[in-house]
Amino acid sequence: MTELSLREPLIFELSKPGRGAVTQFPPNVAGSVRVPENLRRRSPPALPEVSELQAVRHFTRLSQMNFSIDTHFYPLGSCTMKYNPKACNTYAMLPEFLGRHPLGPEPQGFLACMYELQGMLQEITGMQAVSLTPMAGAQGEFAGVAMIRAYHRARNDTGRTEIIVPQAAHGTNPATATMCGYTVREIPCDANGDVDIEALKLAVSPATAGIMLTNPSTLGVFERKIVQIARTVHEAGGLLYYDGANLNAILGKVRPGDMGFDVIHMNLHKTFSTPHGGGGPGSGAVGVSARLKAFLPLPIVGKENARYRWLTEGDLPQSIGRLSGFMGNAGVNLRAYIYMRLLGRQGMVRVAEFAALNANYLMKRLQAIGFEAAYPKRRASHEFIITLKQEHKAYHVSAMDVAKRLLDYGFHAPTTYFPLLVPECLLIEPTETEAKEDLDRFCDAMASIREEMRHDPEKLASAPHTMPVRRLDDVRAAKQLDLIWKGSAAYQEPLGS
Amino acid sequence: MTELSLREPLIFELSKPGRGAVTQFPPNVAGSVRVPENLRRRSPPALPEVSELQAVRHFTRLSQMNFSIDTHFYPLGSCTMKYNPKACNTYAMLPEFLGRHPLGPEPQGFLACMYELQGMLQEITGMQAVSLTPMAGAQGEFAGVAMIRAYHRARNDTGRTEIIVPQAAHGTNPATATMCGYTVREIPCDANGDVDIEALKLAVSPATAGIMLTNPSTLGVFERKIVQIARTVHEAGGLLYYDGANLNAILGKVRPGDMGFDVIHMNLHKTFSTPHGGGGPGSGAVGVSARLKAFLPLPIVGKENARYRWLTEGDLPQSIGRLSGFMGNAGVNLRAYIYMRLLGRQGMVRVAEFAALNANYLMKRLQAIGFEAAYPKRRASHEFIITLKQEHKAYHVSAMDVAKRLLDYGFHAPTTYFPLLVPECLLIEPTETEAKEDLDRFCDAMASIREEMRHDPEKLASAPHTMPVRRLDDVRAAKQLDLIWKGSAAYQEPLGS
Amino acid sequence: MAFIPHTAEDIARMLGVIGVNGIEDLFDEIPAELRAGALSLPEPLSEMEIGRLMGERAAIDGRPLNFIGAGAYEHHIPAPVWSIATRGEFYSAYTPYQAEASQGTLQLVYEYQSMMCALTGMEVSNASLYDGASALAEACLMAVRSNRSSSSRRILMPRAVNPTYAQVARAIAGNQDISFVPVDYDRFAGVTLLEALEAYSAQDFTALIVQQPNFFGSLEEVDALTNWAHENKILLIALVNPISLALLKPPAQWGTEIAGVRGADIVCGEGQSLGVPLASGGPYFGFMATRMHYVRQMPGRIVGRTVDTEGRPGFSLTLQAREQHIRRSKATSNICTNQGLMVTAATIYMSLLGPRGLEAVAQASMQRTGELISALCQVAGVKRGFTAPHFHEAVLLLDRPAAEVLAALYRKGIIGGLDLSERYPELGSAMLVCATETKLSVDIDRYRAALTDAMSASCAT
Amino acid sequence: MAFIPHTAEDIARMLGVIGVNGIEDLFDEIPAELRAGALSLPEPLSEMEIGRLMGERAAIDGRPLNFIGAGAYEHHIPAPVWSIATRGEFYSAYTPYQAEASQGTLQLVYEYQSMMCALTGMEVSNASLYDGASALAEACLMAVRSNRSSSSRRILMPRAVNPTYAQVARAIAGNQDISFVPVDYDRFAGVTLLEALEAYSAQDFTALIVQQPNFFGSLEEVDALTNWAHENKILLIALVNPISLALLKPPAQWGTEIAGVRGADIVCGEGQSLGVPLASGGPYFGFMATRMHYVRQMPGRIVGRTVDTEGRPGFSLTLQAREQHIRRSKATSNICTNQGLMVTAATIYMSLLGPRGLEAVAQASMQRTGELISALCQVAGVKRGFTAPHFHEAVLLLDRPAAEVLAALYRKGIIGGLDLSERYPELGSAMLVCATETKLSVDIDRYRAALTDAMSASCAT
Ligand SMILES: Cc1ncc(COP(=O)(O)O)c(C=O)c1O
Ligand SMILES: Cc1ncc(COP(=O)(O)O)c(C=O)c1O
Repeated sequence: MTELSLREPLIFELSKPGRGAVTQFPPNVAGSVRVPENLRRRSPPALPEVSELQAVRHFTRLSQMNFSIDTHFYPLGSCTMKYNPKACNTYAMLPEFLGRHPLGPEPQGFLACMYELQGMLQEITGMQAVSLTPMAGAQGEFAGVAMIRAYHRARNDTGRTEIIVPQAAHGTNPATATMCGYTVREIPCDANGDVDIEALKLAVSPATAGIMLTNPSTLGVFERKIVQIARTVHEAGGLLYYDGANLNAILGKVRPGDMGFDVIHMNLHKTFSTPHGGGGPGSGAVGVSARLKAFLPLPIVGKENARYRWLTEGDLPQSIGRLSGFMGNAGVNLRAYIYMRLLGRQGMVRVAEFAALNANYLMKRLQAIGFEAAYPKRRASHEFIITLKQEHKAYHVSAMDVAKRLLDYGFHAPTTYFPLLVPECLLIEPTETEAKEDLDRFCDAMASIREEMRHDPEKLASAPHTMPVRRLDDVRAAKQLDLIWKGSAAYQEPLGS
Repeated sequence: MTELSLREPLIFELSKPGRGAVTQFPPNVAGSVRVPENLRRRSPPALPEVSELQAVRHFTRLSQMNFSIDTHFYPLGSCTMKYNPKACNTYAMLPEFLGRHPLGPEPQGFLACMYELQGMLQEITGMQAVSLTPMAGAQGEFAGVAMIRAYHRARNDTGRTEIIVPQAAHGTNPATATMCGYTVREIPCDANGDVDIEALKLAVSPATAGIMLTNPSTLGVFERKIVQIARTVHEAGGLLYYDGANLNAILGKVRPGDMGFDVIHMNLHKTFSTPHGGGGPGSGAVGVSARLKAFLPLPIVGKENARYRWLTEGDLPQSIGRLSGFMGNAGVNLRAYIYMRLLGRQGMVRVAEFAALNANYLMKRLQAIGFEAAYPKRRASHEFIITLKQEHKAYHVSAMDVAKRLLDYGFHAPTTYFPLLVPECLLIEPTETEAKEDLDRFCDAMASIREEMRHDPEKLASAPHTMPVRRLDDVRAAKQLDLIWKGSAAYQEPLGS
Repeated sequence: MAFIPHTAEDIARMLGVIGVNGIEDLFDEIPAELRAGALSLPEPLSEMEIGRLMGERAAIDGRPLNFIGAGAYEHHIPAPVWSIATRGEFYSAYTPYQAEASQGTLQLVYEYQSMMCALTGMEVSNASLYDGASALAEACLMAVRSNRSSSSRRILMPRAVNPTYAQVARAIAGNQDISFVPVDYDRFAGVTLLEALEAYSAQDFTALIVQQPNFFGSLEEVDALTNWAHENKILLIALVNPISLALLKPPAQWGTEIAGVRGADIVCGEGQSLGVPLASGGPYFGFMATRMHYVRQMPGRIVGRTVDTEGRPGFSLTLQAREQHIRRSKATSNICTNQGLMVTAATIYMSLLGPRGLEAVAQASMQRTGELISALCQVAGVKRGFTAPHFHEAVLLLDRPAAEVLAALYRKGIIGGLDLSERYPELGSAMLVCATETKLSVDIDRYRAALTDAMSASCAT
Repeated sequence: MAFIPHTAEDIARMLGVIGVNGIEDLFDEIPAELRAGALSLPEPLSEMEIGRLMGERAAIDGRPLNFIGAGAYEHHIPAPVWSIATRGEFYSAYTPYQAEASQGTLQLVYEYQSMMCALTGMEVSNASLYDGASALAEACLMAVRSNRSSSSRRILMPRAVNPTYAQVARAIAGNQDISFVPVDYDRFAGVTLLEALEAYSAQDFTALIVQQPNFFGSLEEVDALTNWAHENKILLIALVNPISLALLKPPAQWGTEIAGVRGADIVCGEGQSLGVPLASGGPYFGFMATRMHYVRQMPGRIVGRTVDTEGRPGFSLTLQAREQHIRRSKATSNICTNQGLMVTAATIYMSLLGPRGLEAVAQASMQRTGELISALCQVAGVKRGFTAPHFHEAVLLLDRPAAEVLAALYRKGIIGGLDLSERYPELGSAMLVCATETKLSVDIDRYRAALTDAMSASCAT
């Protein structure tokens, strides 16, 4: 037996046959309905059998092993890890909202919120209509590109088989284009982070279905030639898709609709601060210009004679269809609605202002410490990139080493190795809800790590030192696959194959 | 800047003038009601000014520095740190319950719960009536002793000025007797933990108002001569007070009323598992035999014509009065009610059975490891005492050292140095909700610490090693009083004195 | 078995280690004749069933619109407060006896103490008492211990102090032969006038209690009352509402310096307003603060900042020699378990509101009450009870029996106020009404409309 | 400023460091002509106001008694589930990219994967997809990637599969030229008969989808269907309800061994039943499990157990080379954010219920539905739609228009079932009804009484 360590056994290791959180079991029901013999399960599934206290303790302890916004500064670029107001969760979890079956008669209270949310998102993006159906950013992208496809098809413009994507794009962009049956055509960016217009001009053709962009781009800078890009693509007959992951940077300052985009998805879990939940859920609402309105995914909330109702196939016969079993991540949308109402007109603009202030301040301070900004001549948007290629050469430390070492200092690491085209990069997004003091403390940590690079590089290479585990062997994880608990009966019982 | 440490600044250190969690501020109200100049506050109170995220992060991080039932085995003797079912909190916090003003028309739903709770507590204790008013065990004791006093007074039996208390009693017992205007007379226990009957016989007199006892006693053993004690005290004209802190040990096995007690307080936060909340709130419901019924503290819930109502002064003119501004810790009582309904008839008896099983098992195992039980010939009740007087002599380690070292192994320490009459003692109460594996792990830790005593006693003397702080200087804390944040304006502004 | 993790095999093994045949054997020291028979208790419910039952009970009580204050106030409670306070690490821990494993609670209490001192202006605060009423009782006991120049054990208790608090003080302190002498209030102004005290000048009293705002919601002339007390070597116990302190002069600054002393000697009150829900009356928490001079007379736990063996700052319970577990029959109080979780909530609440937010809450509450009073006084047969300025409640006089009017309002889902007729028969038909920042103009309009109906209806009866 | 911590002084200093005069300057790279004017959005609300607004909206919707299932089921959710899942450390963290600082989420997902494999009998599970419908669409795409012996891109989609799921599969997979061929159900039994498939034998299909229990709540003869698929070199996609798996044969054991393979190849479904509230339709989560053989074709995140540099076990995301952030246009799916928090809830739910609890839930739900069907079929004009045994829902045929009957029930606070007339016009007036363990006999009685009224009333109309 050794001292306290944060290691927690697997829940299966706490299990014993016959144990159980029995107050959670339903009371016995009289009656004798039985499953036919040939369809019955023969042996019980190897789920854990634990007491309620064991389960509560186990998962509470597990939770403590996570970094999170509620406990740590979390400047994960491209992810907008800002404060998730508790009110959003509290009021979205009112029993009437939680208890409502999605297929029951249309709940006017809930639909009122959704209808207003659609309207607010329209206003903010400058688009003509919004569907709240997509369940995360990537599904919003899917909806967007599927609408582009439906649009061209509806016009019998069937030769358009390519989607243009800048090199720096988020992985979901090319993956989405493929899912929609398109071929991806990558174009480069120039040294200042703008799209290489000449390359774009060469890339567009009658095969161009559209382009997927975000602005500010994933390089953390505002795409200055956006009007020209829009013109180029539109003239080629393509449509413009806006990846809304970076909307936080421009809320109230410039609207994708006004920049010429035809379709946009928003990451409500980023810009509108619904929680990231350890990986999800998100919500990827899509907004469209007038020409794509008819293709929006279903359902959408409409209002008629002071009653709200779901618009369905009958209302939008050209719709790209349904993307979820019901109506998307309703509860996430509810949280976004509450957040937006809390911010209101004034608060919404401040988001971009202070996100930009924090990012530019942090960039300047890190530069002063000696770090190299990837685009030093540019304003940072809500995020910016540091490249450690010098340090990599000089001290053989990697961006990953710095990321891991930051954990020891009590900071979640920035995004590493994305965008791929900047070597040894850290994409840093402080968000508007962090205080100057926290940015300063982060700078102190970075300065200290910089010292360590010179004097104690091993400290970085072997970081982290203070987490429940040391650096993990990812190669082994992928080579010697251990994906489920081996003691499980399901695993032991020979499978059919 | 150093690596991550669990140190968290004071909330005041996060404050900056002008910052604030403004969504929490009420909207402005038109109108001009003003406080007269001479009654106005001149400078704002030095409360912290922080953002909502700062507050959330600060208190979330602080919470992580606590051991608790939800995270650790917490065998704190005399405190019954068992699992607090989440359901109790969830359902006690329904908005209708939370929103109800205590002085509004009598809420029939809530009162139904309280009425039934009174009844269940009566049944379990074998008493004739119950008041839920006292707000913790000590206030329940106060109510009990005040009733004893009122009883004697009502009979014009005014010479009774003493309350008998066994040496081993909890501190609240003598303190309560004093608060009720009594003199305390202590009596010793014998070598087996029973009250010294001869001493009791010598102690009783016409001055005896009553005796305060718990059974099982704070020595962790059942007082076998309880019938004789009851007779002795009753014959002397005194009444018997039962300290219900140890009720967990005997639920459904033996009832205080049947043992001859006249009055009992219960610690609902112990036996009925309402949370301890980092120090409270509790609830100290009192039960009485028929002769004390008229003196119960107010209010009590009555039922008339299928309506529940508060019984007040008009109903119980001899009552000792009111002990709280409203009706005691209503929400705690609600949690106890839910807990009791979840357990029901069968569950209630099992509490005592498994509390006893766990305690006796743990005692035997620790004895096998080499620890000395204070009462080796006795059954443990729900708790038991280990004395380290041998180890203290042999290795110069104290009970406190072992307690602190246990923290390093991930266990909250047992109660130390109580009861005072057993030297270097640990009072260990595992409770019924802990699994055998956890008891075994605790034994492993104790065995390991035992090894350390021999081979590395310094490790114990300097424990804990893995907590956010090392051992704290309590002497300095009491000598150089630092009780509030010194930067506070209130502190800097010269006070009147 | 509900909440019991033991399997049949566990039980068998454990019994084996103990060396008994069955669990019953563990109870063999209990005399057979005492053994209980089967308990008559309801069958166990599953969580699903209790959830449904509680939902039904809650639905019976509903959510009326409430205008009672009288010691418990309905303020907005920020969502973070209880989502953090109910975290297991706060909710299911106990008194921080093991300081090193309880730094979270300890630091929080230290912050709480600092905040209460900031609000009251006092030098030290304890970690809570049960509630406002019992805190007043403890303050009386503490005053008796502290005032060395008095031996009377007599305390002046104005009638404008919450009458339930007066009852509680009597029930608790009365057992130690402390007596309370009532001081009348001015029928016109609704405050305790100096004139009413003059009669007691030069008598031996231990303490004078001043509630600000008083039970009627009126603002007392605290300077004059404090000075009078100190001139007569009487300790001043201030009973205050913490929200009001964002606007009102802190008790430490009441009066002028007399014989080297200024302001209240002991400050206490009900902390519920600070983020704790109404919840049918509890759990709330009492607070208490005093001068450093009296710290060893103060009941309740106190947290101090100190250092660990490596010199790092840390927190622990201190001055425990005042407490029952050390001092036993000579302790300052018998209190052990306090209201820790409520203090947790209050500390989070005060951190979120800060000085500006708290002032805005106080200001808005005062204004809403002003609006309410104006609105209701437009109803025929309703008028203000007193002339003194009020904070967030006030007395209204009705020309119909208050009980009838309130019953009519309740039928419309409104809890209109507290009927004062029993406690203050001299006022005739009177009720105490309150509005906080949670009452919007629509609510006040709704109340006024309902009251208009109720006043004419009860007229008809 | 809501959620913005900057003081005026902070702003000034930060602008100084940046070297600009004002915040506006930070946006000077945006072409002036693009700059947005003032937004037309509502004024900000305080938390108190939004709380009140949401309370009012929620009250409009009320709490009707619900008897719809159809893909989303009302089960009891243990109180610990969401009190733990909403802890900030779970709620406000993101995808565990930094494994060492995310062991809590990672270990939990590993446990989740193990539990889903225990339920389905499969070898590997991912960490969730968006919902059941999109999981089915992903399963179709995965089948096309996995079935090397088929080049048809044609998938057999029985009409007894949830029709919305079929729509979603078409909307998503359709873009990749995958087509779906419907397979009719037996009008009498309400299941997909082998006879309906025989027509397709020896044709090239990629996969056959089997939903168990099917959309009508009926139990399919899964062994025969699975064997038929495998005999025809068609992959079997099982669409299952996780609660039902506590009672029903796991998909890995469907059918017999054919050419070395037995059971479903891909298992997917909606996870909502496992502790996730109905909540107007989401967020829920989709699950997917498969054979180890196909693991590299599976979309979504996967957590693996590995060791750290000191050899201690730990968890991290693995096989990321399948995912969009590495493989980009060649990824198995575009999914990035998944439904992590729902998986957290489900893992806690499954831990609390365990094998026995989950079986009890399944059994009770099945029995309550049996009770419901018997009760409702006693009402004149109501009869059972199909003869096959059902799990926890079933089709009822009415001799009045279902829409009218359901509207009448709703006026009494009952959501009586799902009107099937649009989706399955051939059934006439039909509705799908469901009961779970949360529906007690009193509820069923209430429904029957209301239905009796509704059936006679709509008769009168
Ligand atoms: C730039 C960008 N686009 C798209 C996405 C995809 O959004 P989601 O993860 O919600 O699917 C992300 C999310 O990380 C992103 O950062
Ligand atoms: C034996 C005993 N009696 C009385 C009490 C006092 O109860 P409370 O802390 O609720 O006031 C305790 C609590 O620790 C106790 O253990």
